[in-house]
Amino acid sequence: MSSHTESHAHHGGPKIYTANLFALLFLTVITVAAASFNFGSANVVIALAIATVKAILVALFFMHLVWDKPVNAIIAIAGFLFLGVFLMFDFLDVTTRDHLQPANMAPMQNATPVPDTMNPLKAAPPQPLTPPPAAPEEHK
Amino acid sequence: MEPVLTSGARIGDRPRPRKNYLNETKGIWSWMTTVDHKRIGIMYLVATLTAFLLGGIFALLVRLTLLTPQHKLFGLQVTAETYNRFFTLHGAIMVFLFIIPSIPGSLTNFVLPLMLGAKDVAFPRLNLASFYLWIVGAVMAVASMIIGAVDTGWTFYTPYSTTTSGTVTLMTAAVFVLGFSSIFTGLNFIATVHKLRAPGMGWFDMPLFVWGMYSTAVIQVLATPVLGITLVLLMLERVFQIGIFDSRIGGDPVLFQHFFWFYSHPAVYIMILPGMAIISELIPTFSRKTIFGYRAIAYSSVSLALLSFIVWGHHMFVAGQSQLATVVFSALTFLVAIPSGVKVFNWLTTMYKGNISLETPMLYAISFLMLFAIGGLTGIFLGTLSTDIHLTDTYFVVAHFHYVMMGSTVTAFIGGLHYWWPKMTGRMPSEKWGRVAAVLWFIGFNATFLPQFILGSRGMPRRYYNYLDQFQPLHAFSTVGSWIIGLSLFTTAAYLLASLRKPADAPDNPWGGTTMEWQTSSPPITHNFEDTPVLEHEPYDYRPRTVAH
Amino acid sequence: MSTTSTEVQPHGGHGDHEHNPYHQHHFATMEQQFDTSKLGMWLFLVTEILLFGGLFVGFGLMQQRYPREFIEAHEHLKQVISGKLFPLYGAFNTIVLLVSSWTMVMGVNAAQTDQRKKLIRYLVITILLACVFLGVKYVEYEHKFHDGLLPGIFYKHQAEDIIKGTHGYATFFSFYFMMTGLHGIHVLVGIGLLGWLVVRAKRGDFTSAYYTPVDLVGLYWHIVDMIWIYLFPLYYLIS
Amino acid sequence: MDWLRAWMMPPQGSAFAKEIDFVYMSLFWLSVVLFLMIAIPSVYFPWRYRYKLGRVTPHQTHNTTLEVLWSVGPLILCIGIFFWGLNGWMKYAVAPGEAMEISVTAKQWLWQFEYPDQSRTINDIHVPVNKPVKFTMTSEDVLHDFYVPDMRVKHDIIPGRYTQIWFTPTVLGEHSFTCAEYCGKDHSGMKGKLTVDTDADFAKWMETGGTEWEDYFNGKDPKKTPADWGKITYERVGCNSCHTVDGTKSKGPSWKGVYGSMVPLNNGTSVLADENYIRESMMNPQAKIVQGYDPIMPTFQGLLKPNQVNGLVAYIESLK
Repeated sequence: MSSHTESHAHHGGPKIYTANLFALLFLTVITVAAASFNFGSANVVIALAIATVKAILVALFFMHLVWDKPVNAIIAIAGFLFLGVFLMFDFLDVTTRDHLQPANMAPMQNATPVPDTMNPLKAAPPQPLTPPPAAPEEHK
Repeated sequence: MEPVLTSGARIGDRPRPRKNYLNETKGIWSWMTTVDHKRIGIMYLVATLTAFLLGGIFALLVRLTLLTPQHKLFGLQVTAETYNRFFTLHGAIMVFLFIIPSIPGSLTNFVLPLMLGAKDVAFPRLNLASFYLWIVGAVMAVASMIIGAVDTGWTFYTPYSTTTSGTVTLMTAAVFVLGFSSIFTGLNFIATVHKLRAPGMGWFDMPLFVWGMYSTAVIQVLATPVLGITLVLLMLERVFQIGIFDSRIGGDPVLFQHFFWFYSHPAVYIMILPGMAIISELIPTFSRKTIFGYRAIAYSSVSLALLSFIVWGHHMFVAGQSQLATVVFSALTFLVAIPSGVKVFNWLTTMYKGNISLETPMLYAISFLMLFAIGGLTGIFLGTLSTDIHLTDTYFVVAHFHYVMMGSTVTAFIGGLHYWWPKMTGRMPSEKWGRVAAVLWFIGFNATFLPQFILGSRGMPRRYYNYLDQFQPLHAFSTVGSWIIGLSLFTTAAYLLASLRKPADAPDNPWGGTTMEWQTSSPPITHNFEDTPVLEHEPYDYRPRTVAH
Repeated sequence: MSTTSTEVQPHGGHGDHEHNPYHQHHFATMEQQFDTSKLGMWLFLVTEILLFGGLFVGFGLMQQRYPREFIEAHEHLKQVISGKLFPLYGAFNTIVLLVSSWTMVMGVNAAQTDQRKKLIRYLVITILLACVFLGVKYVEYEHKFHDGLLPGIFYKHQAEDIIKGTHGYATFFSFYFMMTGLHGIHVLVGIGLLGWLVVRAKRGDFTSAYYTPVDLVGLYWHIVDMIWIYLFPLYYLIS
Repeated sequence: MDWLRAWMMPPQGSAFAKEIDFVYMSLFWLSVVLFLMIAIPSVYFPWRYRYKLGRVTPHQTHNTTLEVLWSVGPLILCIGIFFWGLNGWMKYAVAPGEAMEISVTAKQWLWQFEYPDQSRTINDIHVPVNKPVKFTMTSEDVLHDFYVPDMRVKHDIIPGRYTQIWFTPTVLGEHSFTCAEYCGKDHSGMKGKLTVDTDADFAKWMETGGTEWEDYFNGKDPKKTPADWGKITYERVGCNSCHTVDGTKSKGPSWKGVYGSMVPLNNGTSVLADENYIRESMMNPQAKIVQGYDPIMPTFQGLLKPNQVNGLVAYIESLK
């Protein structure tokens, strides 16, 4: 099968690795600094974007992907891609669910949790936990 | 029978070497420490078929319980709890211990390196480790049955699975271990296919079986880790109440279904793709004609593997996911129909103007075509949103997935087993009994599961211990069918085992196959080939010059 | 998990080959063997990514469910637990792991260029950095144990949460311990693997012709680092 | 071919059922055709091209036109079916605003229903014919699934959330409903009956809780007493979720032997449990709290019809 004439010789080298380390450390400083400012909901995006840049740097240079056979990079990308698929469809569901609130449901009898107006999921805590009625005969 | 049986052109017969992988070394220890993919394949075969027997016994018990509304089993009353354990164990054993590992672990392990002209799989010791992981998982699963019971269904839906008593934690731990066994098998095959093809064999010179198993392996590697983490979360939820799946402690039960089906839908393709892979070998061999649309079949295997990752939500149309998600998943689900259809039409066209002999493996291949057609077409009913509302969670679903997993995959598995049996053991299995068993299988299978479509569409929910009296005739019919299946499998086991008592009589290439595994002796020598084989022609080349070889 | 088996598998015994004692019979060349091992390792790393990925997705979805509580839990951590120092623990550990990644890759480079002493030195430094990482982790965990901010049934503040209606706290800490815990286990496994490399390096197993285990453990160690690169902002920065 | 549909599907209890059945039967016939397209060649070819020694097979490797045809053909078909299914689904997914809302609480292993007037029933629903009705459902323990085969609707019931289904019943009479999501030991026993009434019958049922009451009070069934009616009310409005009748302590005091006794209150005094005290406990439960219990009982003012109160008092009296 495919006989590789080129030796799997060492690419990269200490200089590149050291430069990469400093780039990573620099990005770490930036991400800590950025976190102390309030960009609202963009905070998450910024932090994760910087993290992704760092991850790519690690993969490309420390893990040699930039010099490696492409198949390894394809495998790595596939891993993240399918993780992305998993994440995307889960969020598609969770963020588009409608939160029903029955009009005629009696306020859950003295349910313990205090209603939380901020969270529709908990606005109607389903915790009446009445003990099951003394089981009607037909269910014995 | 005779003329058909000996009809295959025997390519490359040569004097049988005295040493082969079976008798090279002796003793139980030489088997337990072997790194030979062929021996590991045989061990997997024995192990997964044992699991099949166990799961089959539970299946028969389930059917027998449902024979009458009184639920008597040999005069004993079966309680609802016992029934729930029966179907849980049937499902868990069949899915995790049999269908997922069987074809990859046994047949593929044996055949795939031979087909590629390789001396072994890429990581022989990892291969053995994967087998032992299977054993550990199986022991844990059986232990969970003996010391307690599991009644959650094989799907382990929360919050029932996090709150019910029984040995659910041990069973999930077992499945976790089995998952890693599956991952390592898949990883091994991918590396083997990438790196160990014979000199001159390009990607499109590989047999289609290899394409199918490669696609399967991709799913095993990409999807199974998510099952692993899901089961870890489930165990932690059960033991420590971490609050992710159980709504009483702040979790979301539907989330578990997303996690579970992200693995378990692709897992359906871990089950069916190997079946399709086998059929892609059987049909050209017994039609003595080159496969029609090689590339289309290869691509459809890969695209099925990829599509399998984006349709899992169709298990949850009425489970409380958002309506938008439901619609999106339904639309994506229909895409699966296309590669499946392409395969079926290509197989049929391969048979067109062929030179077809109906030896046992071909009978199974034809059964596969029809049973898979039914399984696939009923999938349309379930993918269609409006009819799915009525049909989901009923016997219709049960019948549908049995047609796909059992009617298709197990049919292909038995066909493949019969096909490669001479290569594995050096013995020809009985053709007469093989045909009897194949016909019984087809009849029994349809008798068991066709009535279940009607039960389902008439509103009989699945996993039901009780049923309305009006359903009794169909249930009884189905139960009788299950006995025919049992009879068929018993026949198969008997004639295969009986063939082992004969002296070695199998030629190197009994069926006239053109792929590389038929170029070595039956059974092969330990290192597979006397000389490293070189690819001489594309697979499935039945032009006369090849035959005259 | 079976991390060790993956990279150990392809290399070992079979000392009967004329070229290299580590050459296995079913590979035509050492090149092919090396490439195959590396491919296998990458496949294994992908399973690691998806294994952790499941937890990341779970965390994301739970944050979606309890946005307020998750942010409050972050704040809670920062203020009550360990004063202003807390986020700095995470930053410090990030730096420790990044530097250890660098020493690891330098070690691989040393192996490739037949510098045995250098290789051993870099491996030992990597182990030490990993131990520092776990030490800092221990201090952090200690604080949380003390404050009863533990996963699941060990969480000590259920009563308050019920009054305040904040179920999400317990979930947050469950995820914190699961994710950092699983990562910590990987660091421990990594220390074991690095120790094994040191032993073999001392024995003189690794040359420029055969250094596959060093390379593969290196890949493993970088993926451990990479996971932390995501854990750090998720738990210590976002608020 | 209607007999075939009638054999394969349950009776059609709603307009929605008719639509679903039409889609189902269409898909069925489509499948039959497609199945024959596969089955006939797979039987015919082995016969037509059966093995002959020396027959040379053609070397057909592919045919692009054919292959594109049988990829694109099914694709178009599938797109069509998807939109057809989507069409039916939209109707199922969105309940009309004017629908009567019945709350469903599922638990292992029974169904509890609550009507807009807050009267409750267990495993038994009555709905008026030709009026849309929607069910807003939640579970107290594990997953369940409300499945009414005759109406062709089903949806999972999830603890901690509300889900909804709706339908417009068009056929008078009894229909069954079941649990379709596996929920443990008595999953298969978690059934009930849905009765579709005429408007008049439904109004009467809502007013009185059914015809039983009339039977008791009009002497049609002289063996029944008001206490029997009280017992039915006790179960139907859910008194049994807090009060036992066998002396065991639950969230509230047991009713056994209460009538006519002196009840100790949490303010140190005690009170004679007579008819007035019992009525007051139903309508203004916080007025007098029995020693050792929390003040958790909601008021039933306006929820209990006079005959139900009478029945309950008679029932408690009978538990001396």
